[in-house]
Amino acid sequence: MNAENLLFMILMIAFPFYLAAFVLYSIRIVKGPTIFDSVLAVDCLSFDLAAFIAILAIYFRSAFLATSAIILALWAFLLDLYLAKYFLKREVGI
Amino acid sequence: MIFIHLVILAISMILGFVFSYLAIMEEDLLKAVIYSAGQGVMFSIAFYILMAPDVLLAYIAIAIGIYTALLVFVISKTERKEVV
Amino acid sequence: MISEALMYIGGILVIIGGICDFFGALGLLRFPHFYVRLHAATVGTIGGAVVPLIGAAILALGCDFLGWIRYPIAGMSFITAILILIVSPTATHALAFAAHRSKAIEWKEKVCDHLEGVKR
Amino acid sequence: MKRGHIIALGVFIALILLVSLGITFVGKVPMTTDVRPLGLFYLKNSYFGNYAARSPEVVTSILWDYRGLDTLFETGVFFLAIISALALFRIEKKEEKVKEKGEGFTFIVKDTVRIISVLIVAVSAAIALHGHLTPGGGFQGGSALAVVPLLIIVAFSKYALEGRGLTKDTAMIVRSIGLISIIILVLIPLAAGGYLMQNLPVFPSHILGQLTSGSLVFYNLFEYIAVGAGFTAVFLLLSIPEKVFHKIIGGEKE
Amino acid sequence: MIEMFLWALVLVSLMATLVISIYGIVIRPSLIKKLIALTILTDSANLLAIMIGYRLIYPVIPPVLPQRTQEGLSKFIASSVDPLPQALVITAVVIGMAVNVLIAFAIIQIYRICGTTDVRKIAEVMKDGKT
Repeated sequence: MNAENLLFMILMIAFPFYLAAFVLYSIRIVKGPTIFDSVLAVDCLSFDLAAFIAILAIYFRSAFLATSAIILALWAFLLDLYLAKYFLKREVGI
Repeated sequence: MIFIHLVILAISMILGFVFSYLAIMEEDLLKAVIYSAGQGVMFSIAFYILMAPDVLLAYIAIAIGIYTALLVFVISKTERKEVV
Repeated sequence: MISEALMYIGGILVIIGGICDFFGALGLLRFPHFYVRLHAATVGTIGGAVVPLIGAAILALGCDFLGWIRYPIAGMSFITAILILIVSPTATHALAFAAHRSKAIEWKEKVCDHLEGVKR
Repeated sequence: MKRGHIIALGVFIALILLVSLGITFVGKVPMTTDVRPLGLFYLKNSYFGNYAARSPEVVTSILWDYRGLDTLFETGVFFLAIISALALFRIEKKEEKVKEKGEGFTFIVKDTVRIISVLIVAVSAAIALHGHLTPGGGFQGGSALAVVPLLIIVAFSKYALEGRGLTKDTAMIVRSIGLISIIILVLIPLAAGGYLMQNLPVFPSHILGQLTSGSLVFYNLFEYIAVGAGFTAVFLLLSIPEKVFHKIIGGEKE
Repeated sequence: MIEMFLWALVLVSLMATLVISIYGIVIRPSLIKKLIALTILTDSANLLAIMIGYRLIYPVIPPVLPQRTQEGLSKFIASSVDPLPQALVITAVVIGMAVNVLIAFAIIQIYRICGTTDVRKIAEVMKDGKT
């Protein structure tokens, strides 16, 4: 078995798990009885998407696409902090 | 081989439609903001598959970072519920 | 030889990450309330994002047919893994702190509130 | 989430599936496999050729060379929007100096933000300054830089940022410096005998052996500064607590 | 055939997103909800513009030249997507954000004057001349 077929096989085993996990996280975002559940699910979705982007960059064979992962991992953090601060103080700037 | 691209694209677009429907129909505005962030995540997968890394870098920072922060500011200064 | 071994190790890590991701999502969907769901979220982020990112770095290093672009992909993946390792616990901490203080989660108190008198 | 929403969503998704099935079997979907001639011209001429911008990044070379005037006026629209937003929130009286520091968040979040904000500045500078080689550029880097003051506002407080000297006026001054530098860069080729926003023969394509693609790197740098400072000014103004505004506007009680 | 079905599914769901966001802008009463719907409309319009430039071939790469040689150039032209819509969309994203900031400031100012963000109540307050 040559290397490209091995890579293709590994990725074909891994992709359905990731896509199913995205759908399940989306169901939790939609269902979430409180806002905190939804935010937690958005958080997990973004971090896992960062991992998925890095793996897809190997599949697409393009180095320029891998930069987005680092940005996505940094930015999902901001949403959590803002919602938490809103619930803590009701006024974000203090 | 293009099949895999199209499957990921179709899943992300349908989930994006679900999130945007809920963001527009939800009465609690804070939940609507979170659904809007979810829609931003889904559309960013679509931008990634459509091979637009330049747009993706701007879109992630705007739609997930700055935009939700702006809406939380606005909601904390005005009101949270929408009366239909 | 070395590159093949790197590919096997990276592939196994990526598949383990996918499985962790799936079960973390399942736990997030099935657990009863928010404080229990935080555990599933840990499985989903640390097991489902950090492990496959390190696996992707090793896998990219092993792929000889990619040419020079395997080094930037590996570096980006590794930096992202370290970053998620720092950021994700902080985010869940902030959410749990805010949920506890604002008393937004309804659940039956089993023992007592140890954080009652703790100053910030 | 109510029951009605679930039923409506199911109906909508079923409708989408049916319509796309119908389109597949009855009609025809445009599935392009080639590039349009204009796009092909940009792809061919971005790095090689007589009309080249000497940049391997085609999008940035379109953005600041081939369609530079377009982007220049878009930047003008951006600054008009920011200026009118600031004018809506204009405060006549001086905002009284607040001595209190503001509590902020817990110390775990504070420490993480201390590490992460340095990292974000580095990442955004890398995105903006490598905009002519890899994906990225002034707009992307600037909108990434604007997240740093947002993180500091939420983890510490607005007063921690203003105590260090980054007030609204400072951000406005930095933004104006970026804008004026862009205008000077637009006008330099006129003095050298070219036309407006000319790129290559006027600016050198290599500086110290590094590929800088003429004026693209300078445009990216100043756009980065300007966009980041503009968003910072807006969010500093937005994070003033509402109580202060009620005191200033005239004691309306609500 | 199945590829055409998936591509049609993508396009139709994008159109459905456009329609539902126009519904949100026109019908929903709250101003903040109108702002959220406006961003969804902007995003889906941008995505449609990007989709016009996409090519349905397998080795498809972003419009960044990988190797700076002549062979690299011919390989690049054979498999790169159209760069022109992307260049137009980048400015549209950032400008749309700036305009949204302006709208948000206007909403806060309207709330300070009228005490509500509901469009019908704002009309009543304006008619009574309480301000």
